[in-house]
Amino acid sequence: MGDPSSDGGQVRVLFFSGAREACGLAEAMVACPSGMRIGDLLEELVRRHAGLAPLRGQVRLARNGEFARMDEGVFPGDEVALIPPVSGG
Amino acid sequence: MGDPSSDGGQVRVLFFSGAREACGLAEAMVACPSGMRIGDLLEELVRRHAGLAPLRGQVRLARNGEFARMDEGVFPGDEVALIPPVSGG
Amino acid sequence: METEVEITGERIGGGRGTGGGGVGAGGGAGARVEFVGVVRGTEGGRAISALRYEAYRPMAENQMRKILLELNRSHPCLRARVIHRIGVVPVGEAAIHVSVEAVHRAEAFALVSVFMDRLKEDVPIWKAAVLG
Amino acid sequence: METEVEITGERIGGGRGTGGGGVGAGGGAGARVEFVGVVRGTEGGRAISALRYEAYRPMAENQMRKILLELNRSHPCLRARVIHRIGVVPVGEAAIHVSVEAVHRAEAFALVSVFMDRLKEDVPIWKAAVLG
Repeated sequence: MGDPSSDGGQVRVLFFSGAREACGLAEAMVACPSGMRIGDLLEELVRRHAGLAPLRGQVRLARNGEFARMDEGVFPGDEVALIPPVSGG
Repeated sequence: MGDPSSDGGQVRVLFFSGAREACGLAEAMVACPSGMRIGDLLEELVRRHAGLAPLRGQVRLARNGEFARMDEGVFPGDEVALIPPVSGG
Repeated sequence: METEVEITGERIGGGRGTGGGGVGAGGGAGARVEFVGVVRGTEGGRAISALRYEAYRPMAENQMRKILLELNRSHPCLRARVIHRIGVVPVGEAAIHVSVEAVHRAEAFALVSVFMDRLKEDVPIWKAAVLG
Repeated sequence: METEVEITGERIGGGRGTGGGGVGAGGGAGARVEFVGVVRGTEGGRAISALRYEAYRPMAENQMRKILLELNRSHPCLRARVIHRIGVVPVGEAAIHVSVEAVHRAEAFALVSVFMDRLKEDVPIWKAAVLG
């Protein structure tokens, strides 16, 4: 992760549960320009997949397996996941 | 229980745990005069078995398998148990 | 609530692993909470080899049943099962096993936990250390 | 505290009775508390035949481990084991099994109970109804 040479400057985005259903796919590669933050990535995803808009207030994002703040940077090679409200157990 | 003809006007008293150790026996038959209360029976037992005196403040009594108040009546044929502080589980 | 209460001189259960063997539950239950109380190697700071339990048996069984039904009023559950072993229980073996099923977990947790508190106050069972 | 966390596609445990099979505990433990979460026949008022669980697997396992260790600071326990099943879990079968051993019961009850609350907030596992 974090090596732009191997990923073409992209992040892998994983969609789970309601987020997957809302945009009809389980994962996507998204360009990751320098200085991008998690919140910017979410806005970009909502632009691409209008179905995600209603989830915007509930969804949390994880970067490389940890919950991430919206102002946290995101970097080429990262794995970002959209985490709708969970319901395990 | 409660039929004087079969028990000679006595109650059966059971001693458990520390109460058994204090008086060196597991059970006894004790005369049960008319009007006797649970508290009277306890006093009678302490008179007979001085070792019970230190337990007097902690011991509870059960009459016929239910915790009994000190002012509750006790009747020939009853089974009374001395219940020191319990420690199950 | 269905209740099943037993005082036994036999060893509780078969295996000794940490995993529960039966992991489903009866009809309607969404949660099962189990408590196992195990004899530890020390009692009041002294090393012991076992605890010896005695019970005023019929009263102890009745009290356990009464306490379960009383607690069920505030923590409604579907099934409760208690087995308490008496006699000599060696270190590492179970003295008590409580299993409660409920629709939702909160009631099952509450019932098992409060039952254990009440057991240690109001059920005529006693233990004594058996020294090494 | 030793922890063991597993997400599995396999059925949890063997039997289906209410009794735990393993009723001893590892060294030093005086208490074992187990929680089994079972799929109920209704979800949001509708009859269902199963729940389908999905997980963001590595993150879910890490989160469970982190939560256990975090809770262990306030409720010190000896061992904690969590198995969460994913895929289709039929009604009556276990979706999760949590087993915690501690020196005393209060810590084990608290850890299991709070862990379940935290699981339902912060562990990336989702369920969806499978209708009859």
